Amino acid sequence: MSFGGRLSTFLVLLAVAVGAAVYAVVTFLTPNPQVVDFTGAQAVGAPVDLTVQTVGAIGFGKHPTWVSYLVKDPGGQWIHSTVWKVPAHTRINVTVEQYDSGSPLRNQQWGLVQGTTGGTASLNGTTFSVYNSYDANGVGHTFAIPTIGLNVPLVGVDPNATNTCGAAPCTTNYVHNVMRFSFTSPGPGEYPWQCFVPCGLGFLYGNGGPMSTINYMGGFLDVAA
Amino acid sequence: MTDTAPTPSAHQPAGPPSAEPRHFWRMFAIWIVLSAILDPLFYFLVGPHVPPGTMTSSAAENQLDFNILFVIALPVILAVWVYLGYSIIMWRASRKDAPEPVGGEAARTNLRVQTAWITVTSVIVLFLAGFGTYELIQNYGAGGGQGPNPIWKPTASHILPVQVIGQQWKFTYRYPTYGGFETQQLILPADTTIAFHVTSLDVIHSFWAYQLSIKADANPQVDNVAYTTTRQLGRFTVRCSELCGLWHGAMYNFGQVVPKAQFDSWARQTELTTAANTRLLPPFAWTYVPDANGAGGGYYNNTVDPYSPSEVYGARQPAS
Amino acid sequence: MTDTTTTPAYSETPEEREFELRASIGSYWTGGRLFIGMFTFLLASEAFAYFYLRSSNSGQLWRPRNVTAPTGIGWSIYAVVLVSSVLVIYGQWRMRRGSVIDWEVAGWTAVLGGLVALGLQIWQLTQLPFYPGSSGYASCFIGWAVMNIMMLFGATFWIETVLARSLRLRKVAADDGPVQLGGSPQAQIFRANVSACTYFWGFVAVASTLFWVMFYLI
Amino acid sequence: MTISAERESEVAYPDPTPPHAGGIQGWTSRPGWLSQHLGTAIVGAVAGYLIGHWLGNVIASGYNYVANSGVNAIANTGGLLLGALGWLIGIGALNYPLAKMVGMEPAPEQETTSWTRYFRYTADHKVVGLQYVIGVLLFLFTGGLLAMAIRTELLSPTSHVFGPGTYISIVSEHGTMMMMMATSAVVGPLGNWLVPIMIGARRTAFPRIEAFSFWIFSAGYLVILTALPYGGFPTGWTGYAPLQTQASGGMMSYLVGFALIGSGMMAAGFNLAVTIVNYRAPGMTWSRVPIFVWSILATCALLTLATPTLVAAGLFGILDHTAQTAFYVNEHGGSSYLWENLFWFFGHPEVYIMALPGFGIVGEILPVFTRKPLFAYKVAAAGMVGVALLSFFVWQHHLFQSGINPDMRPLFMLTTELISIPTGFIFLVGMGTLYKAKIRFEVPMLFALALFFNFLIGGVTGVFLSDVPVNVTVHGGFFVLSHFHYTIMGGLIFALFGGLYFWLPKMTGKTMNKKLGQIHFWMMFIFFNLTFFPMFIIGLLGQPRRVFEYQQNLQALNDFSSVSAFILGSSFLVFIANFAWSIFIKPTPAPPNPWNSLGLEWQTASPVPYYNFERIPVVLTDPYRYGEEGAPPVADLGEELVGAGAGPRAGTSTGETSATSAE
Repeated sequence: MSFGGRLSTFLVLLAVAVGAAVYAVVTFLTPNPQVVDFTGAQAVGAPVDLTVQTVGAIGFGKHPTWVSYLVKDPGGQWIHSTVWKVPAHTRINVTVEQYDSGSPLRNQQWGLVQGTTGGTASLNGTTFSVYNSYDANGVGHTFAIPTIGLNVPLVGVDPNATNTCGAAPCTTNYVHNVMRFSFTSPGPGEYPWQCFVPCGLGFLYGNGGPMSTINYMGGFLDVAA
Repeated sequence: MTDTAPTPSAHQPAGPPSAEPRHFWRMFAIWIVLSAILDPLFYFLVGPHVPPGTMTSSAAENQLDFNILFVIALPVILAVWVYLGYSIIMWRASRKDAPEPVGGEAARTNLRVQTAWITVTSVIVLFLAGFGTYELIQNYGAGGGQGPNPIWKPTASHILPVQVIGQQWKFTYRYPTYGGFETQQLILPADTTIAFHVTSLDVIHSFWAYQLSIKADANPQVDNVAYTTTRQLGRFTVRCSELCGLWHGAMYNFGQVVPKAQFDSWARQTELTTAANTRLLPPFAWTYVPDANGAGGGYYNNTVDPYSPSEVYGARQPAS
Repeated sequence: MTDTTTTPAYSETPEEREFELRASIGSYWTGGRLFIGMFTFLLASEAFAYFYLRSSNSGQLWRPRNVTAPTGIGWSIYAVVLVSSVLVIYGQWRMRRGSVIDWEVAGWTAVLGGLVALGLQIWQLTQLPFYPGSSGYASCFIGWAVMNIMMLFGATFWIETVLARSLRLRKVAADDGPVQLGGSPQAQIFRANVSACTYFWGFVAVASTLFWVMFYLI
Repeated sequence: MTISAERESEVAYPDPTPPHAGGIQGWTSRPGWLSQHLGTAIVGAVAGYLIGHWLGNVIASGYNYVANSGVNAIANTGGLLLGALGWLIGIGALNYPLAKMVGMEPAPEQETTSWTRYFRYTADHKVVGLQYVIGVLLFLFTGGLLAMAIRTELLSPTSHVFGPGTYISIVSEHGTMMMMMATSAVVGPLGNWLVPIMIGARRTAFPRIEAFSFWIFSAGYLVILTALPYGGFPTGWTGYAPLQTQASGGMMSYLVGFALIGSGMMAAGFNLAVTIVNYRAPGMTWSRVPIFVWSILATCALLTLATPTLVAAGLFGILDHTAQTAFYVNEHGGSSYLWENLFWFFGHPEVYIMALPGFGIVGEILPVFTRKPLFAYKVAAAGMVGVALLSFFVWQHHLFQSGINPDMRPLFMLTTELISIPTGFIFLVGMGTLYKAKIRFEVPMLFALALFFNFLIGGVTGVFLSDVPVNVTVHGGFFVLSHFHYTIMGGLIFALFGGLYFWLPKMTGKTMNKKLGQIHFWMMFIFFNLTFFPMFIIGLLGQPRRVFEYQQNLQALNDFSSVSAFILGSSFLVFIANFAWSIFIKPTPAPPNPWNSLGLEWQTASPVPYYNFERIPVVLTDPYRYGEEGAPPVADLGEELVGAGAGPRAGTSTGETSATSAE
C-alpha cells in the first residue's frame, strides 16, 4: 500500500472510531428526559400547580410494562417526564392522580407524611398525616424528595376494580385516588426525587427496573433561581 | 540514540578511590535533613486537621493512627525519592565525568544491602501491623463494623443503641431505648458511647458517618455493630459508601451531636409525635424481613410449591 | 490484496527434534495437571458456596424440610461416573501392559458412560422437587449441576479425542507396533496425552465423590 | 535439557515437517477471502446472538417475572453466550476441537507474510501478540473515553451532564473495561510475543489455546460494550450482589463478559505457564530466566488458579438471573457475603496479575539503560513468587467494614501488610540497579522510572488502606480510588507503554518517534499525578466513590482533577499519532537492536523469522551481564556469536563492540 493509501486508511479508521464514540454518547449516554418547565407559567411568587399521575403500566415506549409517572405540562398535555423545573422558594401545589394499586411498604416509616405544608396530605379530600400501609389497598408509591425531607404516601387503588387503567395517559374515568399536598420549593439546585415503595415488579426487592431508571419512578426537581 | 548511547571507549581514566564521592552518606544526609524537617511539620501543622477530626473517640484515635502511619511513611517515601533524584542527577549518561558502570558479581548482589532492606521493611511492616491491631482492639473496633457478634466491646456502663436501617436510597434510624421510634434524622448525645446497629432492607449499603469515623456495611439480615464515643458537639455528614444503585450519590444526610439533656428531650418529644407511626412499624428487631411480597419484589416465584418464604417467616412477618 | 505465502524456512536437527518432543510431552504433563488445578479452584468455589451458605443458614433457609435432589438419578450419575473413571484408569493400566484393545474398549465404554451421566444430569435438572431459589441447598445444587455438566463434557470430549486419534494413528504407525506402545514421537506424545486424560478422569471421580457426599449424604 | 552446548556440525536438514504431524491427515486453515477471518467472526457473532436471543425468548415465554419486569435476562444471556460462540466458530476457533473428535491433528500452519494474518485465527504467537497490542489499546482507549465522561460529570457537584443512572453505568463500564483490559494488558501483547523468544522457544506449548485466548478476549470486549445499548448496569466493576441480582439490562453483559474474559485469562495463563516450564531452551536454567519471564510465570499462576473463582462467581450470578437460584439473596437462603468473598478471592490476586508484569517490564528495561546488571535478581524472582503466593491470603481486606467476623481483621491486616515486603523488593532491585549506573533517558527508561515514582505512592497508600482504623475513613472513598489508579495505571499502564516503546521496534521492525514519545511521557506523567494526587485529598475529605453529587467545598479539587484528566486523556492522542505514523503510515525501519540490549529476544534475526530462531539457541548465561569484561554472549544461536560484548567494557576482550549498535 502506498503512503497515501495508508494515511487514508488510518484516517478512515480514525473517523469510524470517532463516529462510533459520538454515536454511543448521543444514543446511550445522554438520553436525559425532557424538562417540563413550570417557571414561566404564572406570576413571580404565585403558587405553582403541579399535576402528575402514576400509572401501573405506561403502555408505550421502550418498557411498556413499567410503572411510571406522567406530568401535565403548563399547556395541559400529559408528558412522560420526571424532570420538572420549578421556581425557587415558591409554594408548589401538587395533585397526584394515582391509578396504580398498592402494597405494604418495605419500611412503614414512609407512611408518614413529612415535609409538606402543615405536615399533612389529602386523600380524595380527606386529610391525613400517617397512612397504614397494611390497610386496605396499601400504598402504591411515595413521592419523596429525601434531601429536603419531603415524603407523601400515595395510596393504592383497588386492584380488583373493573376499570383499572392499563396504559398511560389515564383519564379520570378509570379508578383512581386523588392526592393533594403542598410544599415550598427549596433554593436553586437539582433535587432528586424518588419512590420508596417496591413497585418495580419482577425485580429483586422491587427496586429494579422502573425504580432504578430516571423518567419512570424517579427524577429531578430542577429548581431555578 | 545518538547522544545518549554509551561510549564504546573502554578505558576510563579511573580516578583515585578517594575522589569518588561517598554517595550513600550524601543521600543519607539529605534524607535525614528532609525527614527531620518534614515529619514534625506534618505532625504538628497538618496532623491535628487530618480527617476525620476529633469529634468522637474513634475519630480521634483513627486520626492519631493516620498521623503515625504518615510519619513513618514519609521518610520511606523520601528515602526512595532522594535516592531516585540523586541517581538521576548524578549518574546520568550525559554527565561528562560519569564513569563506566561496572558489572560482575558485585553489581548483581550485595548480601548486606539485601538483608538490610528486607530487615528494615519487615520491621516497619510488622510494627505497623502490630500498631494497627493495637489501635483496633483498644479502640473497640476503631469505629468499623464488627458484624453481629462484636468481640471488642466498650466497657462503658451506659451504651446508647441506635439502629441504622439502609434501604434504597435513604438511611433511617431507630432508637430502641425510646420506644423504638424511627426517624430520618440522626441526633446523638454528647459524651456517650453509642452502638450503631447497621442493617439493610434490600441491597448492601455502607453507613459512613464521616466525622464520627464510623463505617459499617449495611447487609440485609445482618446486624453489623460499630462503636464510638461522642466527644464534641456539632454537625456531621452521613453518606452511603457502597454503591447501591441509581440514587447512591444522593444517599446522604446530616446528623448532629447535641448535649445529653437536649438529646433526651428531643428523643422523648419525637417518641410522642411519631407514636402514631411507631405503632404501625414492625416491633423493634436487630434485622428485618419485609413481608414476602416486598422481599422478593415479585422476582422469585413465591407460589411454587414447596417454596414460599411465608412458610418460614409467616405472612407479613416483620421481625426476626 | 493478494495473499503471499512462502514455504516455512524451518528445519530441525535431530537434537532439536528430540528437544521439541520432550517439551511436547512435558507440556501434556504440566498442562494436564494445571488443568486439574484450574478445575479444582472452580469446584472449590462451589464447595465454598455450599459450606458458606450451610454455615450461615440465612433466614433458616439453608435446607428447609431437608429437601434432597432426586436421589435415584443422583446415585446413578455418581455410579456411572465412578465406573467410567475406574475403566479409564484400568484401561490405561492394561495398555501399559500391552493390551491395547482393553484400553480401547474401556475408553469407549467411558465415553458412553460420560454421555449417559451427562444425559442423566440434564434430566435430573428437570425433575427437581424444589424451586431453584427456594433455599441455599437448591441454589448450590443447581450450581453444582452446571459445573458437573461442564466437567463431564470436558472429560468425555477429551477421552473421545484421544480414542479417535488412536484409531487414526493405527494406520500410520503400524510398522512400529501399535501407537499405544510404540516408540515413535507420535506414540510418545500420544501416551502423554492419554496419561494426562486418565489423571483428569481420576480427578473427576474424586470430585464426584466429594459432591455426591455433600449433596446426597450429609 | 540434554542438548549439549556443542552442536553437530551445521548440516542442512531439509525435512520441513514439524515433529508431530507426521503423516496423519491434517486440518489446516487456508488463507483467502472465503476462509475464516474477522468478517466471518462478525457474521457468526450476529447470527449466534440472534439465535440465542430468540431461543431465550422461547424458553422464558412462560415466566411470570419476565412478563412483569419486561426484561428477559434469559434472552440476553442466551444471545450473548451464543453470540460469543458464533464469534469463535466464525473465526475458526472450533475447527480444531471438532477435527480432533475424528482424530485429526493440525497440519503445520502455512507461514504467511500477508497483512491478512492479523485478522485470522493463527498459531503464530507473534501475530497473536500484535493482535493483542491492538486489542488492548482499543480496550484501554474505550475505557479512557468513559473516564473522560466521568470527569466531565464531576466538574460540578450538583448540576448534571448525565443522569444518575447513566453516570453509574459509565462508572461501571469504565471500571469493568479497565479491569478486564488490565488483566491481559501485558500478558496478552508482550507476554505472548516475548516470552517464547525470551526463553529461546520456537513456539508456544498450545498455540491454538493462545489464539483462543485472544479471540475470546475480543469477544469479551464486544460483550461488555453491549451493556450500553442494554441500558448499562449499576454495580460498578465489583458487581456486588444483591444489587447485581436486582439489576437488569447490562448486568448480563457484565457477568457474561467477565466469564468470557476469565476464560481468556485462564487460556492465556495456561499456555504461557506450560510454555515457560517446558520450552525453555537448553541452558535456560531457572536462574537465567529473564525477570520478565519470572513475572509472567507468577502472573500465569494467578491467572490460572484465581480466575476459575471468578468464573464460578459469575456462573452463580448468571444462574441467579436466569434459573432464579438465590446464591446471593439472603432472604432465600443465599448470602450477600458469598459474592464478596468469591469475587475478592479472585479480585485480590487479580490486583497482582496487574502489578507483577509491570515489575517484570521494568526489570528488563532498567539494566539496558543503566548498562548494569539487574541488582538482586534472585530477590526479585523470589519476591514475585512470594507476592503470587501471599495474594491468595489477603482478600478479606476488602471486607474490613462489611461485618465479617471481627477477629479476621487483624489477621488480614497482617497478611496485607506482609505482602508489601515482597512488593518492596522491586524497589530494592530498581534502586540497586541505578546505583552508580550510567542512565540513558530514552523513552522506555522514562516510563520505567515513572513506575517507581507512582508505585511508591500507590504502595504506601496501600499500607494506609490495610490499616483497619485508617481504613474506616478511606474505605469506599476517593482515597482508595486514587490508590488503585496509582498502582494499576501508575504501575501497569506506565510499564505497558514503556514496554511498547521498548519492544515495538523489535515486534514491528519500525521505530517510534522519540520526540513524540517524550511529549507523550511528560504529559502522561505530569497530568497523571495531577489528576490522581488530588483524589487522595478528595477522598480524605469525605467523597465516596461512584457518586454523582458531592460536597460543594470539594468542587475546586474535583475541577482541578478533571482538567488534568482531560490533558492526561489527550496525551494518549500523542501516542496514537506516534503509533499510527511511525508504525503504519510512514514507517521508519528500526535497527535489530536499537537499545543495545543483551536480551535473547534482541539477538534473533529482525524481523523475527516465523519459527523465531533458525536453530534453537543454547543459552550460555543470563541476559544481564552489562559492564562486565569478558562476559559471554547470552546464547549460542547456532549461527554466529551475536550480541557478544554488547557491554561497553566487553569490547576490550572480544576486540569489537556490538555490531548491532545503532550508531
